[in-house]
Amino acid sequence: MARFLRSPRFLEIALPIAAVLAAFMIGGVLLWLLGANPFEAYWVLLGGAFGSVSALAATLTKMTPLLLVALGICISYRGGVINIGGEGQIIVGALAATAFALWLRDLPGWLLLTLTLLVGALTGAAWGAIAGVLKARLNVNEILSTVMLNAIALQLMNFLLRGPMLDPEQIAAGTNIAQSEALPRTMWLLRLAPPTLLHAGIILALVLAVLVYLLLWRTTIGYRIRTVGLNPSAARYAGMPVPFYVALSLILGGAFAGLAGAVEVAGVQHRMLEGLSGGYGFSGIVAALFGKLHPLGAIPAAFLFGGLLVGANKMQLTVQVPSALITAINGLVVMFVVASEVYVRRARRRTGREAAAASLQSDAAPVTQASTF
Amino acid sequence: TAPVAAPAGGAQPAAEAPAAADDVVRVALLLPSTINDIAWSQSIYTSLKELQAEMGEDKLEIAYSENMFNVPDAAAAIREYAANGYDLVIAHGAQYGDSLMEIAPDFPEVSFAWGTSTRTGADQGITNIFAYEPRGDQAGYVTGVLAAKLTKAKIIGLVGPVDAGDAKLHVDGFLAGVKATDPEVKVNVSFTGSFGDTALAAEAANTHIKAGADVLTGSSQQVVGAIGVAKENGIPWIGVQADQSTAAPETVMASAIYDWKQLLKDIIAKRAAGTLGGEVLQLTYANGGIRTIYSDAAPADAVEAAKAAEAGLADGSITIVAEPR
Amino acid sequence: MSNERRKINSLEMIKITKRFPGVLANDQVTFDVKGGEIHALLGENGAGKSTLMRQLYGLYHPDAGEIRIDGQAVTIQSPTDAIARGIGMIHQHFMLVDELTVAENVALGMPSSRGPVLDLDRVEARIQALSQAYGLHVNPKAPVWTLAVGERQRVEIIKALYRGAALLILDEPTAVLTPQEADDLFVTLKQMKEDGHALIFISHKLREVVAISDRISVLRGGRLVDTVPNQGVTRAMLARMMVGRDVLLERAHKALETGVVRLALRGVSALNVTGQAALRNVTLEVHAGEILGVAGVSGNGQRELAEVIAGLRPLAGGSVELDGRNVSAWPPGKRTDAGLAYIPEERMHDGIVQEFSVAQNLVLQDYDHPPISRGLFLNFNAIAARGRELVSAFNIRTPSIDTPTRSLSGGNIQKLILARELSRNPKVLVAAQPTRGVDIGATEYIHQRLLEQRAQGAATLLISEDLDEILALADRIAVIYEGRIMDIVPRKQATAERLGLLMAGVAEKE
Amino acid sequence: MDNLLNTATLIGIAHSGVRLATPYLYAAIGEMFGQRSGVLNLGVEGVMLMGAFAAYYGVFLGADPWLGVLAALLIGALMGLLMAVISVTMQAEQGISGIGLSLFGLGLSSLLLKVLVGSPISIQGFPVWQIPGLSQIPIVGPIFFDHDVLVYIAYLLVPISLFVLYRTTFGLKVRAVGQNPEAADSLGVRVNAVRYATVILGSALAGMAGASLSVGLLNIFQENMTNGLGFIAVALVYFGGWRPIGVLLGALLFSTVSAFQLWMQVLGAPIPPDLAVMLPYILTIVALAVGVKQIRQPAALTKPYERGE
Ligand SMILES: Nc1ncnc2c1ncn2[C@@H]1O[C@H](COP(=O)(O)OP(=O)(O)OP(=O)(O)O)[C@@H](O)[C@H]1O
Ligand SMILES: Nc1ncnc2c1ncn2[C@@H]1O[C@H](COP(=O)(O)OP(=O)(O)OP(=O)(O)O)[C@@H](O)[C@H]1O
Ligand SMILES: [Mg+2]
Ligand SMILES: [Mg+2]
Repeated sequence: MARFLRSPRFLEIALPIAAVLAAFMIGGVLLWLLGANPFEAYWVLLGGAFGSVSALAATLTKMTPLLLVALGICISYRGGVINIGGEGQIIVGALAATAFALWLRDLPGWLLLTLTLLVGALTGAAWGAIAGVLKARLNVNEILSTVMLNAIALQLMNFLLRGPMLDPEQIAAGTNIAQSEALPRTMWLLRLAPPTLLHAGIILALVLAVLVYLLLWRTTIGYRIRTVGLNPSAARYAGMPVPFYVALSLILGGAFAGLAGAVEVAGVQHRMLEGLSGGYGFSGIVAALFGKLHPLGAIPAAFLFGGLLVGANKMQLTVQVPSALITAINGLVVMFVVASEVYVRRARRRTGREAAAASLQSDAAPVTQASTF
Repeated sequence: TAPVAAPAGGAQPAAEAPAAADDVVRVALLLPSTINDIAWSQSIYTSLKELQAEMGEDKLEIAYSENMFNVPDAAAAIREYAANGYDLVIAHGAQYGDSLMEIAPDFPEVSFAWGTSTRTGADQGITNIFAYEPRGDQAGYVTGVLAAKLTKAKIIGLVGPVDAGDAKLHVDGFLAGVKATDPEVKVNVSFTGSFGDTALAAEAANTHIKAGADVLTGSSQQVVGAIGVAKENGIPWIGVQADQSTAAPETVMASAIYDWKQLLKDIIAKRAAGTLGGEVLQLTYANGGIRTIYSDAAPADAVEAAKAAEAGLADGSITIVAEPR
Repeated sequence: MSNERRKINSLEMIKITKRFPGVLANDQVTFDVKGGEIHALLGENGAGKSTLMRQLYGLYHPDAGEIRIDGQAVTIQSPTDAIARGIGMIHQHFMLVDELTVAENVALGMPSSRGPVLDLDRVEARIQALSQAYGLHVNPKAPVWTLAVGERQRVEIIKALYRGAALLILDEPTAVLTPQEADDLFVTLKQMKEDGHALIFISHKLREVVAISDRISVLRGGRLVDTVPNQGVTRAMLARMMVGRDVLLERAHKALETGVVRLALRGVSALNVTGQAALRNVTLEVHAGEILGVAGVSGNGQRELAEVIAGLRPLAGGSVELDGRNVSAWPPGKRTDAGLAYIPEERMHDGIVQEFSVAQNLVLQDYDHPPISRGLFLNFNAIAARGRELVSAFNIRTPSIDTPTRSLSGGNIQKLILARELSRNPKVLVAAQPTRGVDIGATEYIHQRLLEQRAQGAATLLISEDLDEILALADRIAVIYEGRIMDIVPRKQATAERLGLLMAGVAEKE
Repeated sequence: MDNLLNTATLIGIAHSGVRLATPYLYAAIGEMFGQRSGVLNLGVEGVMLMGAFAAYYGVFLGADPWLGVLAALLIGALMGLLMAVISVTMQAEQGISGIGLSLFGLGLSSLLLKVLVGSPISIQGFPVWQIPGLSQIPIVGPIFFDHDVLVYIAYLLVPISLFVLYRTTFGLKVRAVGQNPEAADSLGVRVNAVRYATVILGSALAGMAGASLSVGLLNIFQENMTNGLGFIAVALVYFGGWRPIGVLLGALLFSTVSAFQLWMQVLGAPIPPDLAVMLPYILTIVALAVGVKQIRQPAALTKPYERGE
């Protein structure tokens, strides 16, 4: 039993939960200081995230862009680049998707939808490619370029939504709210559980998670990406064009973020407007890392993190605490969860060594059957 | 103690059963920024609080969700409030319109309101949405008149967030007001590109001052930075939306504030009379939705001119024509 | 800062046991060293030599056993403790900060005469003094990354001496040195011994051990086999103690018929990373069934030579031909496909991906060819099959083919690379320092494989700074100096002296 | 538009640039120390906000601005301690723990503002102090010597950090630990202690960056008033190649271009304001891509250190 409690498999699940609880405890003190009942608040949070069909639907809706961004982050990180340009890539993806869908609004819905999502992904990819090429060709650090590109995308959005893409209705009404015209209904993503906002994008995201897994671990492209990420000089030695794969990692990361933007447009907002990126560019990184940078791990991670965000809103609404408190608690959760990982790693290293040693000593079967890596 | 399944009532009105006592009006607010942004969100929250003080805590219950810049989150909250027995759900931002149109039909007993817009959804057969629109151009016009009177250098600096929405309306009105008062006066306009870049707003104010401006104005929450700079340089500031004199009483000459109290009262009254929506309401000088608060330090002649403009806008003798920029 | 050297008359380690999870790295090892003595420590890769020494230096702590200095039991908590007790250590991998200058590396962690402010002038002066006293020539102002390997070694020794070390542990100090550099080091070591220093010397090179040590201890599988005085021991005896069986130290080298030219360099020049000329007009031919050894002092263009052939470094002039085809413009992958294999010098850095499993690393060159992949998709069964096959064919000691390669010993990692490269039956093999840091058992094995490959008709370019290795394996020996081929000597006519002169840049006069 | 090139305008731009660079300098130099020792702290933004609030609130309560600065330094150091525990001791992935710290600081500072102050109210921070004599020098005077005292200190920080980094035993340890922690460890340098020191120092400076806004440039605090400034500061460390002078040049470039675009707008240049706002970001990337010599990052950056026992 004690052995089980120290096993990485158990800790892997138990520790993040313990970390969340610890963060909640500190948050609870803050809640209490603000005159709210922490138990009630967290109960509401939990219920708001997972407690009913509509709660689950809201969580899944939020999970969709998180998962999409996280998939891109998985690829980027595996390729050895730190993509913090998700926000910008979401924005340009959504902008281009919107412009495209409005331009060809008379196409049949399914075709328009498909093309629109593609355009979103391609534009995100192009935005990622700027950072990618700058890094691959001119060795410009991607942290710097993606931070700057986020700001540039934001201003691009301001410019387009205020001028060229401004909703004619807004002009007519003289209100000039910075948002685009609504997309044709024919191309909206299917709503899965009306009246909730849950839409077919979640299915797309889940399918893509599996595809990204296959890409990274079952194809030669993925093998190259991971080799370049782990050891560029070995990759060069193995004949891989390292700069290309560095750029590709950022391009694919951008493609997924851009797709997330397009999916938000086609599934949720049905138009482009400010605030669409919703911080997913950053929370997607968190989700990806929660999921251990594994596309399949990103699924539960995005689900949990999405639930946390949804439940937190519900908590604000019900308990009437300032939104800032919830931001602070989220920050604590993120910090505590990553901090707790060290114990999982240590446990894994310990058992790994034990297993290695045991099998070396027995010497009976120097080679095992297992073949997954 | 174990977590309680059903949140206790008392201080937390939101979770109570839908069937509330008849004479209690329950209002929920959805705000894109915070209740202390000293601009857009604060202005309506303050008005609602004032109304509550007027009507009594037991007659008006308030709940709010702030920082709802993400529309789906706001939509979820709107639905939640409606389902929880709120009589009136106010979505204080134009971006929430589509969500509202979708949600409102599911809750025919509940009134919704949103701004800034003129769309009530009546054309789609929706009857329980009020649309409201503060005439930011009127606020801009009056402050423009005041600023034109105040400036000696004949240069005014305007620090805007982005050139869109309410902020754009304000700028258009401001320019018209200045031009009507003194065509010689030049208005330098700059935008920081966001609502929250306090540091850049401050530097914009500095730049305006360097470029010769001796009166400053601007809108959105970031202007606190600019107000600080105005104060430091002893240059008068003119505020809009909320009462910005709280930030620096000696610097802020006037604030053209949005007073939502009357509008809220109107909506509540209409609702009591059985009209759940379908009307467009405006905040104007005529209906007291916009008021200007003048500082004692403001020169009398300037205040007089501004007040004349107020009156003109109120009685319709002044109409604002926005010029292309 | 105490400049005086402490004195250590004797240091004893008694029944030291150190266990890593699942590994008994040291099992009741008893070992001692005296002032004015050089005590050599021998053993295969993984025998526990470094572990034993790291406990002496406070990097690890013994699970059981005792350390005594001059009869006094001590506990050594940390390197700081060890330094304070007069113990210095030169690690198997250099412990230098490349970006810092020599003086800064030496001053690191030492109190300064000016309190919190560095006093590098003073440090430099003392370095000069130490250099003079022990023949350790190095420029204190030079950044370490500009230094050659031998110089870095000297910096390590200066670092220890500067800290007043009375006992110096040298963990494989010669693994990366040329014979000349090693000889220089031995002069220094002997001088230190005369001065009363206690020295512990770890090496895989039996010749060196026999040449300079007073006593020799051998570890095997974490246990002490024996400690013997240097009188009358032979290399064969030591080898048997280490491995537990007889080891073939000299290999029969049959002359073979050589075939066509498989690899040719014609007038090749290339730049190094700093943009200076590293290869100047190099012309070489390697025939099928031949091993061409490239001898030279480290840093004379060997790395660039290997890299231009592998396609990892652009040519500044000339051409490279594989099997008669000019491949100068080909990327590395294409050359590999054309039958080139390359065992890189920096095996951990270039040769493998440490985080990958053994099986994954075994397909690092073949991953995009059938049967390892079909189209875009990797074939896992084929990868596993290849892994199992090579692990057993090349006797790679690993718990499983799924083990992260990082956790293998250096010798086994080298075997892995060898397995991957040789399994393709290359037409041309470039092997750079293939046995550096590898124990004699594994060295024997690698040599045997290289000769097998030669017998099968491969053209091999063997780049090595170990003259013994070159003399044992090569058919012809090219000597490289400052990027030029000084001469190419048939093995029959090659002597250590003749090669040594060429390596020093002295051209022969007829 | 034609007066964009007259002397007064150019002086104005330079003056604005010098002042705007202040928070970047504090934050980026602090961050540089952390990165030099191997710790990437992406939480600068949150630390700045907490520092800004602490200083603001101190002065709001009637304290001297200097006490406010002290409060900012302390709060910054405390946040740094938190970051160090998580990323050095617990070896958490540094990028993500930094994002967590950012969120935490953003939330907590806004919460404190709301609970303790309500709506923002301006305070009397540091006044502009024209340095007697120096500010009289033509051109140079109005550009460099017409600021509040926190601006001057920010620039003093550049030579000070040069000295600390290259001329002290502490700086030597920092450089060694960031490049080769194993080597430093083998010489008895306490790697994690050095990292704690730099992260705490760096965060204290980030706190001061916040103070330079709230009690220096702006005299007020507002929710999320840094608005991404902290992330720019991190980017500037990369731009500056982990060197004080490089960071200084990066901060000046970025802020001067910001100032330039503000002037363009004010003077009515026919460019959409949104596009003008992009300028500094674009130019920073371009400058790094074409002009600035690339320097390798500290080899151990983002890699936690643990002895191999
Ligand atoms: N930090 C560690 N954790 C776990 N196992 C270790 C560690 N260090 C060494 N070992 C194991 O202890 C054993 C002895 O290793 P050590 O490094 O002492 O060998 P060595 O004799 O120095 O070998 P080489 O000649 O290759 O340097 C090996 O099995 C090794 O894998
Ligand atoms: N610490 C340093 N400071 C400044 N420049 C350096 C430093 N280290 C290396 N360089 C520069 O970078 C060049 C490349 O160094 P190095 O050989 O370590 O590269 P590398 O990428 O590791 O290549 P390889 O894979 O061949 O080892 C050096 O020759 C030098 O010009
Ligand atoms: Mg060893
Ligand atoms: Mg190298």
